[in-house]
Amino acid sequence: MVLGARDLADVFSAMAEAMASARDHLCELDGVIGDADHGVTMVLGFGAVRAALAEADLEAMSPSDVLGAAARAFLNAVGASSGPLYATAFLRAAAQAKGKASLTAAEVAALLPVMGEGIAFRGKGARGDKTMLDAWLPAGEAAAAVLAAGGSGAEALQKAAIAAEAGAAATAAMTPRLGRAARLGARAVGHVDPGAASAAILIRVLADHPAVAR
Amino acid sequence: MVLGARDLADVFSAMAEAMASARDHLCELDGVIGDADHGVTMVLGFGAVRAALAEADLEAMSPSDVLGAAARAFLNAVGASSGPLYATAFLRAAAQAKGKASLTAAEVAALLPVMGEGIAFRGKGARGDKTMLDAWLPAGEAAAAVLAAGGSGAEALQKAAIAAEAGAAATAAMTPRLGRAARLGARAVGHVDPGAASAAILIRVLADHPAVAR
Amino acid sequence: MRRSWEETVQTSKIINSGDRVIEEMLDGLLAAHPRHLRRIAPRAIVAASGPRPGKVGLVIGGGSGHEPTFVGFVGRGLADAAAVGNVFASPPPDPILACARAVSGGAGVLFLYGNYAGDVMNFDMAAEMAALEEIEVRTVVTTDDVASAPIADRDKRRGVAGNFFIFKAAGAASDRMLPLDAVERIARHANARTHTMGVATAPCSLPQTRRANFEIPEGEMEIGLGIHGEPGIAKGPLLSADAIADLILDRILEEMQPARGDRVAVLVNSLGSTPLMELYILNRRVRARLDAAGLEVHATWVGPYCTAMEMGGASITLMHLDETLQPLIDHPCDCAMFRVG
Amino acid sequence: MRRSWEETVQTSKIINSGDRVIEEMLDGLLAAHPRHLRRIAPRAIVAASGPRPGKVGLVIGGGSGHEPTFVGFVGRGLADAAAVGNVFASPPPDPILACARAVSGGAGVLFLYGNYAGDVMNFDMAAEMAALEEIEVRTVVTTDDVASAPIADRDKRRGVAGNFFIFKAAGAASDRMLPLDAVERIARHANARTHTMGVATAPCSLPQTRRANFEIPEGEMEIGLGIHGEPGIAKGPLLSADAIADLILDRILEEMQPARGDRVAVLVNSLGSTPLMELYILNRRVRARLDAAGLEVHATWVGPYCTAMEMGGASITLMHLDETLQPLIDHPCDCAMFRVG
Ligand SMILES: Nc1ncnc2c1ncn2[C@@H]1O[C@H](COP(=O)(O)OP(=O)(O)O)[C@@H](O)[C@H]1O
Ligand SMILES: Nc1ncnc2c1ncn2[C@@H]1O[C@H](COP(=O)(O)OP(=O)(O)O)[C@@H](O)[C@H]1O
Ligand SMILES: [Mg+2]
Ligand SMILES: [Mg+2]
Ligand SMILES: [Mg+2]
Ligand SMILES: [Mg+2]
Repeated sequence: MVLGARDLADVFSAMAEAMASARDHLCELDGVIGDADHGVTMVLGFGAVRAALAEADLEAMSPSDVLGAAARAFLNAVGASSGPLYATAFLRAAAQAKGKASLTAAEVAALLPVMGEGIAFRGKGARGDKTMLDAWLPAGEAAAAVLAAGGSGAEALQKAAIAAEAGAAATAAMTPRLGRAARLGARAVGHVDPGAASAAILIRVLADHPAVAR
Repeated sequence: MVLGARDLADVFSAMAEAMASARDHLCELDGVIGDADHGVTMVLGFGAVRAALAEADLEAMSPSDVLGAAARAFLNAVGASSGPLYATAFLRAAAQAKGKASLTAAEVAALLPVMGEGIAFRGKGARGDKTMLDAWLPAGEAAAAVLAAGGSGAEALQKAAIAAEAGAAATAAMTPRLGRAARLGARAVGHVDPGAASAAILIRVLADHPAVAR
Repeated sequence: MRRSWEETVQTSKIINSGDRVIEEMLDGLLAAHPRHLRRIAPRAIVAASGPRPGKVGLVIGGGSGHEPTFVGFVGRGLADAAAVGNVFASPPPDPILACARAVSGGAGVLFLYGNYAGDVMNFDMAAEMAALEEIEVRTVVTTDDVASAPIADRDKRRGVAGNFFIFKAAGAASDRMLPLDAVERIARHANARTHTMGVATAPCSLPQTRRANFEIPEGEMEIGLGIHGEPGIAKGPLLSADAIADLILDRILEEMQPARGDRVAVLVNSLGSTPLMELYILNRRVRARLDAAGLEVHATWVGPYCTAMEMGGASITLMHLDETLQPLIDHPCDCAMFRVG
Repeated sequence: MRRSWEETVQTSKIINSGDRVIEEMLDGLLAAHPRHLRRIAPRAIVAASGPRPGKVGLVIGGGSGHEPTFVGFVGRGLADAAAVGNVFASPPPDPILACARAVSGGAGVLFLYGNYAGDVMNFDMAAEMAALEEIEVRTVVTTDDVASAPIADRDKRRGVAGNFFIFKAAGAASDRMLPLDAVERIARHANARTHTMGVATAPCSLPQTRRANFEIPEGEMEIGLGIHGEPGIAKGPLLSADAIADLILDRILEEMQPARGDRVAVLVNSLGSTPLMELYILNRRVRARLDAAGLEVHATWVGPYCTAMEMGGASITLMHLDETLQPLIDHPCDCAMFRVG
């Protein structure tokens, strides 16, 4: 029921696979309101994380080390908007996990609000801007609520995934205020934000991963 | 039964209309084995001839003058391959018609071999090269044969039109030796030469024109 | 109705692998222009003329796919370095930092790039890292695209083909050894006086997906699009060249509010596949309109200066010249893909 | 299966009327480049630097749609004048003659243009007319396209992007005040040592019809095409950039038979819509192949130098340099769309 460095690396690897499967779908979403590259960027980023972790000496690493390595690999592979946003999220998670040899599912769930805050800090965004924050922030709140009510880590993550999915779906109705889509204004209404869609997939991968669900 | 300057101008005007109707078809043919512009070029050329003759004082002009004016207008409007070829054909016809105030249908039919020779001279071509000569040369021969056998001018022109149409159709089987299509070699086989196709249309317009058929 | 990607054909690109296009492009770039360019890191290109002590270093950069922007504008008299991102994606902080280090001549470094969320975040992170190394960095983002936000939100606008003039002015200022304050001020001033708007007639596609990133139905165009194959602000029927020039100039001149006798520099830019013939046809009308407005056209550039790979369409940029900007636009520069003087 | 035109969509062009594109393009061209170009007749463009007494006049020209070829190569150190035809159609004799008159400085005039039936007929008629006016005219036709006929029929080949190098060499020779004999000889020599081959990935369309002039099915390309949207010599599967470079270089090097240590100049040319990114990826392989063959790359140009409007595809040209040609390629020139030195 606890996650070590290797488990975290497995989660990242599963995320890389999920992004590869969703690549064209995410690009298509981005094509409607952005520049059609979001799937490519996410594949590149998580692919780089997987590659970096495959080369790393996981035995000698803490979960925090893995998150830090992921941040650097992601950032340098992609740049773009997602690079700094996810790198900041991973770095904030790494800071929170600092000093722990492994994480419980509850501790993993507690990373979600921190990651969302990191994204909001880096991108100066908020809920309702029609960005990935509309998946990350509800996910973080849902996880925190379950944990505060004494629920399990696994349950917190499941609720987070559901909240992220609902949040992503809700972006369709929003008028964008940040990122490329902001210039489209009302023309973007009716379309799901690609960054929110990919965030919901990532959180779902985490919640359903055997390492936390078992 | 005789053609004056105005009748010849009417024939050119009818040719311009025929080229306008055939424009896209000729471009399509040229698209297969050349650069897709033959219809545009012919419309431009005959349009310029029509415009020049519309401005000219036809009362003061001989058939030869009309043919000379057509040559200059055509050449300067189009350049291309067709420009020098048709300009030379019209100039040769003008030379043959020199000194006559009007032309009989037989005299008009007798221009065809001369025009074909002009085209062959200018383009250094021959029958079987898969060019407009494969319409013009058979047309000229057919007209000459009818006239030599004592047939009427109208009949000579009808036979010429039929020979031009057959000649144009026969270019499909030929391997090109001149013009842009020559570089395609065997790839051009199976496709009618656009210049031969337009030539057959022009000769048909002439043969069926009320000024010679009446 | 938008068709899904499965129903569309893949575009034809002359590449080896969608994942290697940037590295391979840079290999070919360096092979072609050894007298102009040097590569100091996988994604960092600097001018072969090198940094000069006491000169402000000018670092530009952004996503790839806009060539000759940005790498083509690195050279003596213009930018000192360009950081190179993936297609339509900001470079990460590392190559930006490598550029800053390489061009720092002790007089500070100016980061100058188009206003996109990704670029701002990555360049800002690089600026923070440079500060730790005692390199003074200032930042100016370009916001010349009048279609991308109302004038009241000028600083939310994106930077597009007008980069060309803004980079040129800042590069000339730094080549004249002006101090960092002045180069920064000039870059802001150049940006404030540069206005661009464009239309698109055909989409582009990413090398990795090779799918058209939007559809433009026959007889329509996108109005006010960016340089990443983003859809425009609006769709409309495909207008004539003159009507397109009018549409754009009406908007630009209304904002620019020039006085009769003022001078402008003109850029008629291809987004990629729109050929020179069409650009010159646009320029004909641009010139007639500027003449009618009593403006003097000081210089005109026509061609593919800021592209979105093979996207079809064009943009028109006017820089409203003054005594500061005109000599900077005329100042000589010698880049791999652009020269003046 | 070829679809008929009725079944295909019309292409989007930024024009006013298909029938006015040439005049309007030239209006916009002259408005953009007053320091470089002058128009002496509706379809005749001469260098603003004017003819020089005793200098051989160099007249180039051909159909439009290849911009920057031909008008972009008029200027000091390169061509003195260009006669402008309709799209993909030779100019008629009149503008060619007007050019010959305008650039004649008493030392004779060289007509230099690509080998197409139409151009040969029109330029020959103009040469005959010029002779009547006591202007001595020599003619050299370019035949650099190795794909268009076997080597035994070299003089049947067409002239394509290699014009760039051949015009450059002849223009430099005339700028150095060499006599007509020498300029003619150098043009022939330059042509003999220049080899080009291209592939197409997308068709183009005429402004008057706006119909794609051929179809390239998904995943295929045309090999050995010309610069008029003519179909190629063969069709084949769309290859990788490296395989395309190899296909072309194998053919060119086999003909060129260079010795190790020989020098070449390289042109990687876009036919229109193929962006710089893809050209540089091609150049990467070109360079690797030339390095492997022990050849020294003296200079490389990459970009849209000889186009077929918006056609997709690229060509590669090698000029096999020698002591005569190398200084001529390096010789300065200053044209509206091209500069050296
Ligand atoms: N300032 C921001 N804060 C949070 N998310 C943002 C911000 N800007 C953009 N995004 C997210 O990034 C996504 C686009 O990412 P991507 O396509 O990879 O980058 P780019 O916009 O550089 O092409 C958007 O869908 C949005 O969710
Ligand atoms: N040397 C020649 N002699 C006779 N006809 C020729 C010659 N060269 C080309 N043609 C004719 O010209 C036609 C093409 O004309 P057009 O498309 O108007 O000119 P271009 O080839 O300059 O595009 C060909 O179909 C062929 O019939
Ligand atoms: Mg994107
Ligand atoms: Mg043709
Ligand atoms: Mg992007
Ligand atoms: Mg033609």
